[in-house]
Amino acid sequence: MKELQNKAAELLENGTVNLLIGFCQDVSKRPVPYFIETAAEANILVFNQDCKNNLSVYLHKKEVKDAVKIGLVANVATLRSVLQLLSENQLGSLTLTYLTVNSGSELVVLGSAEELEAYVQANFPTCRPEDQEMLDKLNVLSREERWAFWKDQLSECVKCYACRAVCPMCYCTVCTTECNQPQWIKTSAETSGNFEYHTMRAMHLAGRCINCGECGRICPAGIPVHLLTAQMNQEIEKEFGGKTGFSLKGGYALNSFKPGDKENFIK
Amino acid sequence: MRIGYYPGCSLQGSGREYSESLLAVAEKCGIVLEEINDWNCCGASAAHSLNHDLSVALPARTLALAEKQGLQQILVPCAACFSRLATAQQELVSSEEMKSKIADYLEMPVQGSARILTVFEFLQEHIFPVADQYIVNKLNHKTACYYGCLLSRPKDLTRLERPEDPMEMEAVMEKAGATPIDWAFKTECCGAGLSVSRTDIVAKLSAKIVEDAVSRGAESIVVACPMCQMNLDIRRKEINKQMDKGSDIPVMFVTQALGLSMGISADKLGLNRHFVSTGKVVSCVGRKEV
Amino acid sequence: MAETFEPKIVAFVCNWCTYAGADLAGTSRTKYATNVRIIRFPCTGRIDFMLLIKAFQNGADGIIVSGCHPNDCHYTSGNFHARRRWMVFKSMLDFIGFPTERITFSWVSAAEGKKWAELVNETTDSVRALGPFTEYKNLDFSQFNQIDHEGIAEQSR
Amino acid sequence: MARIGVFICHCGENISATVDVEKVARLAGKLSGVAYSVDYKYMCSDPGQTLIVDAIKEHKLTGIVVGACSPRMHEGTFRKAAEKAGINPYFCEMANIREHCSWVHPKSDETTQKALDIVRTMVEKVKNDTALYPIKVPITKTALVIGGGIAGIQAALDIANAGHQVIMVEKTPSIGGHMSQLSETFPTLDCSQCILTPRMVEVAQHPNITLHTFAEVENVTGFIGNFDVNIRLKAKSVDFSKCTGCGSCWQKCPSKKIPDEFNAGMSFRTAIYTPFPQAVPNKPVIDRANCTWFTKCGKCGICAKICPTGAIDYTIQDEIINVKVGAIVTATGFDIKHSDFFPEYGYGKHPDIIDGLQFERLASASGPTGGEIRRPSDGKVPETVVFLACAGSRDKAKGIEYCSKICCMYTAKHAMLYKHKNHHGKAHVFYMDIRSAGKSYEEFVRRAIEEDDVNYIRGRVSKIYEKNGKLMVVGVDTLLNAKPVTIEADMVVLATAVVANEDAESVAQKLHISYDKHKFFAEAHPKLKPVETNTAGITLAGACQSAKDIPETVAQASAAAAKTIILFSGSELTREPVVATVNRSAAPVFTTCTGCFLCQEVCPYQAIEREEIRDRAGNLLMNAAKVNAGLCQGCGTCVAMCRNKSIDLQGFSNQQMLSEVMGLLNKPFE
Repeated sequence: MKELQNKAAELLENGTVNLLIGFCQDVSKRPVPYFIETAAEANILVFNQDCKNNLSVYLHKKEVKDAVKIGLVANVATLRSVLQLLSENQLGSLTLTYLTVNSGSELVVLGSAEELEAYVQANFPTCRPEDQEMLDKLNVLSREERWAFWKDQLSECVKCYACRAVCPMCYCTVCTTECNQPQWIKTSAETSGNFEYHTMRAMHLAGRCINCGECGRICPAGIPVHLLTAQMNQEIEKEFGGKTGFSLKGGYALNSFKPGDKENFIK
Repeated sequence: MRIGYYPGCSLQGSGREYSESLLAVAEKCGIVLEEINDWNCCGASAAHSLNHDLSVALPARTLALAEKQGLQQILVPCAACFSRLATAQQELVSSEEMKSKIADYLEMPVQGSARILTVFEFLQEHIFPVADQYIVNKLNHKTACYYGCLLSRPKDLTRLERPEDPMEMEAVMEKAGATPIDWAFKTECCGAGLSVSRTDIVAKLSAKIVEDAVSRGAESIVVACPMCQMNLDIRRKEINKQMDKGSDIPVMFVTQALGLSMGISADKLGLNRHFVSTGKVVSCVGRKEV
Repeated sequence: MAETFEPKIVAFVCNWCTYAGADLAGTSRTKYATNVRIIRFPCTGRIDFMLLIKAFQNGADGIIVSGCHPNDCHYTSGNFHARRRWMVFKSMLDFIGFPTERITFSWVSAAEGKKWAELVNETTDSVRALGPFTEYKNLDFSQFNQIDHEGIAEQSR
Repeated sequence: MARIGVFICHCGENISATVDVEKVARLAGKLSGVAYSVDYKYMCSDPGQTLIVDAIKEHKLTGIVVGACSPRMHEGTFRKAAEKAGINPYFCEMANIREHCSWVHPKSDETTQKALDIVRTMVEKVKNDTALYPIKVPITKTALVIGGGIAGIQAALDIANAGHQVIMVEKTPSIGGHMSQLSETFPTLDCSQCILTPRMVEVAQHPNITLHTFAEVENVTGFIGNFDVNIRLKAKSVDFSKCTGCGSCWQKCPSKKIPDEFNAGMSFRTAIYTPFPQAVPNKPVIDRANCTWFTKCGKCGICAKICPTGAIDYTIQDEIINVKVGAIVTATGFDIKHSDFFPEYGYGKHPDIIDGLQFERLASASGPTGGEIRRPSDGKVPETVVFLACAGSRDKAKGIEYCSKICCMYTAKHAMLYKHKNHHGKAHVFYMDIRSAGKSYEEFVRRAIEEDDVNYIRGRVSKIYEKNGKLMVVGVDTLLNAKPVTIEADMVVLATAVVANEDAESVAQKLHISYDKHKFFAEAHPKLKPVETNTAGITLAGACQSAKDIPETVAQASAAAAKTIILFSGSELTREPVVATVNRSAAPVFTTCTGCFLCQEVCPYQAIEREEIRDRAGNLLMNAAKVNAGLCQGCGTCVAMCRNKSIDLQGFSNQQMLSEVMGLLNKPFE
């Protein structure tokens, strides 16, 4: 902890970063995102298992972008999303420094995209066990049961778009949900419209989502929306290979193809 | 891996030595062949020209028994038997309707799932890997590998790498230390189909084969089909009549040759049973390079 | 009721192969079911999965998506990209329990008028057998569901 | 407010026979936005079109739907009509109620209902149509001809003679192709080289033709009128500007045992060589794979020593040049199967079982035997020669179902040439059918049979084996009560199948043209566009498209040239405005494109570019995608790729497609 704070202070001191995005604890000792601009504030930084937020989402905000040189306290999931974003030509205008804590609970500082890539690939996570458990549960259900499950789940959705707001991959300045020429997505939160929205969201994230699970965690209705993309990623990896948030080159499954791709489902 | 064994009638009659030598070689290499209990005639030569269902049902019964015995692969050395079993299997797997129809005839379930091995596949997959440690003699002599029709046709069944000019038997003979010659009648017909009714034709056809082999300096003809062996061996008198000058070139089974190279006694390999003496070949054992 | 049910089938096809194939079916007077309505796209690569959802939402009982065979694409690779997109879209729908048997993906070349007719007939029959597609429409009037997936949902909270 | 006109065509009886056209017109008139609707017997006829034009003017229509045949049939016709009436042609849509309705369904209410649905769908589309204007693209009036065989030569000369620049690329050291290997040509038996070499020289000397031999196309980008081509000039190791082609180098070259491609491997050539005496250009190149200087690093070097002009330069490297061309003629030719392809004929073991090209060389005065038919094994003159037509061709088991087309004729020619040279020799031909369709082709074959008494046997050959010095050809005569026949031959000539070049596939991929399962290049339409490919601006000539004889090849080459010349006849080319566009809007938004550029990968035409959006001070604000309308072919794959619909496709816009779906389903089908 101290180590992290010192490093943060140092980076702000010597101007390596102008802004550092990390965690501090609120009154109830819950870790919450915290932005610091001066070395002085560094001593309230914390980083532990509970620091789940994917802070990379803030990197899209204009106010943040303006700082240009940014430090990011990040877990592997967050680092993966940064990697994915870089492969999608985002964050180009920023110089980023990453502070993370490795499995041996030592502080690791990554100064370049290449270092980032190397670290992520060395510490690449597997699907979160709790998600895997859920997926397995759902996949053994009958088609009708799955439908019923999602129907019940999605009927709870109020289209607050928190899942979108929290997702680092949902960086479109204008989302299709806001298109009204034509109106692709029903504005009202009725279940059929919710299906539209969530199918679309899952399709847009399939092969790009880095499975940080934030969308599911944040959902006020407690809908496990993150499972949709988790499932998609597994399908895609199975069929086409390639991992999301794994390399700077990207390798998005849906904008590439192999002549021999599976087509047994096509008449 | 258990290997089922279907000898068929020839290997108990005219082609006994094929079976004997095969089993001897297998034994030598520590491989157990499980004969299929209560196997029956494969229906070769007659059934398929009389009644289609029967031609499938006969081999199918054997397949069903093998399945009952829990065998995933069956070795069928006789070329004719192989052809019938493989054909039947194809019919079964390609049509559910046929499957149930046959099952009714047999009054027992049949899948046709077991893998049917040709003698070459058996030797390559099971004997070759261990063979070298048992091969003690070089069978130094020039030999003509003769396949005939049923081992080479139809190509989808027999699965030879180059059906027009197969090399599988050559591979075996080279292991045995012999020198296979390049000749032209590898896959010609010996006339087996007429071996009872029109021996004159058999003699003509077989004569061509023997003639070409001899003219290219072969000292033995090697076969893997009991019918071929019988025709070229038993009918040699008639055959010789068809050739300007006769020949006493011995005709042996590929397994006998392999057996010799493994130092198995000629008698145990049934080499004493041939009409044309196999003495020449036996004496090749350990002879110096040709 | 069921026997009088005539499914509404929307076909999303590419201009160069399947649309032309359907034209061929016409010029060669090949008869087929009247249930299909064709929407013409330049290429299967252009077909947006959102349109399929919209079609179902607005009352389609079945959908045909069809274009050029691999290597025949007028634009060389549109159908290859489409193929991947369909594959992902299909497993996506499978996962949410959507009855994907109501979508038929196919390659129909400009020369396959006959295949087009057969495709339409087969799809019409199979969708007719499936009956009207009410699941989606009913979504908005969903009563609470019997199966206990609350438990499963709980896990994720 | 849209004022749409609906025009329902009877197409004589073609539509009205099964569709109640009056009803469709009547009900269509009730659709919202439809201001006028009418049915008429022949909409595409002059009066029909006039009816449309007048209606548009009279009823101030903003768009029209023509319920008639397939847009692939008459869209152009009616769009012209719309234009004539003063509205933008892209406000005209076709409702295909013939091919997709009246012709495929019986007369019934359903059929009429379907027609109405189709019309309504298109009405919805028209409501969302926008005015589009053709895209003008400048044309580079230079043609690239790939391949220097007779096809390439013909096309190049035609284009060049029309006054346009031509760049010819030939991968071997000389142009001439397979035709230069032929002895005499059917059906006139005139010497191939005598008629070809003047053309070769003409190419070399033509002021409008730039010839690159020993060169290959590296890659092709761009589009019709504006192709950008990289050509690899393989290292010749000889400075052509100095070389006089005196030939002392190849006379002295010590590595003399290299199989001669030109003589189909029946003689040898040196490492520094010209393929044949009349080669164009007649200057040698070094075959580095076989030259001791390169294989044994720096040994030998004799040619450099003796070259009087010091033209030999071992240090020359491959060079890539870039050229801009407006059109490409693909004339890459063909290959044949060789005797080693036939297990039943001994896997090419026997030197005296040869293929057609080898026989051509034996029969050619410039060949290894000076035109005497002598068999390769021992140089003896064969007394009996057996010719096998359809060696591989028309044989499913060999994976070659098609007919190679030229074999029947050249086999007759071969038998004839053999007989002319050896009057006492015996020539037998095994054949399946004799396909001699062509001007005075049948007569030619009859001549072989009747005058030169070539023995034609209708049947196949099952095997050929060698027996005491003879080739035993075992076949069957299916005509004389199907007797098996065995012919003792001294030489056998296989008329082996014509196949695509080994590198055909990679060439096709470089050019972005499609090809069939046998790797022959695919024409855009089997009947109506036999020389065009599906890639605009690229045409096909000769056997790279399918097996062809010389006259056919020359005809197609001239056709390809004509297509190219037509393209070059205008200063610019107008293209359909069906292209993708990335939205732009006022500051501070500029565009909804996020610049993820995931769309760039899917574009088959590299049409998507990066645009840097900057403020007045020139500071970079964002990167956004931008579509090059010249390159875009309008497939729309990028549109479906774009997550937030920042790219749209003119003519098939999101708004249009969605309203079609809605229009179809909102009140449909009943």
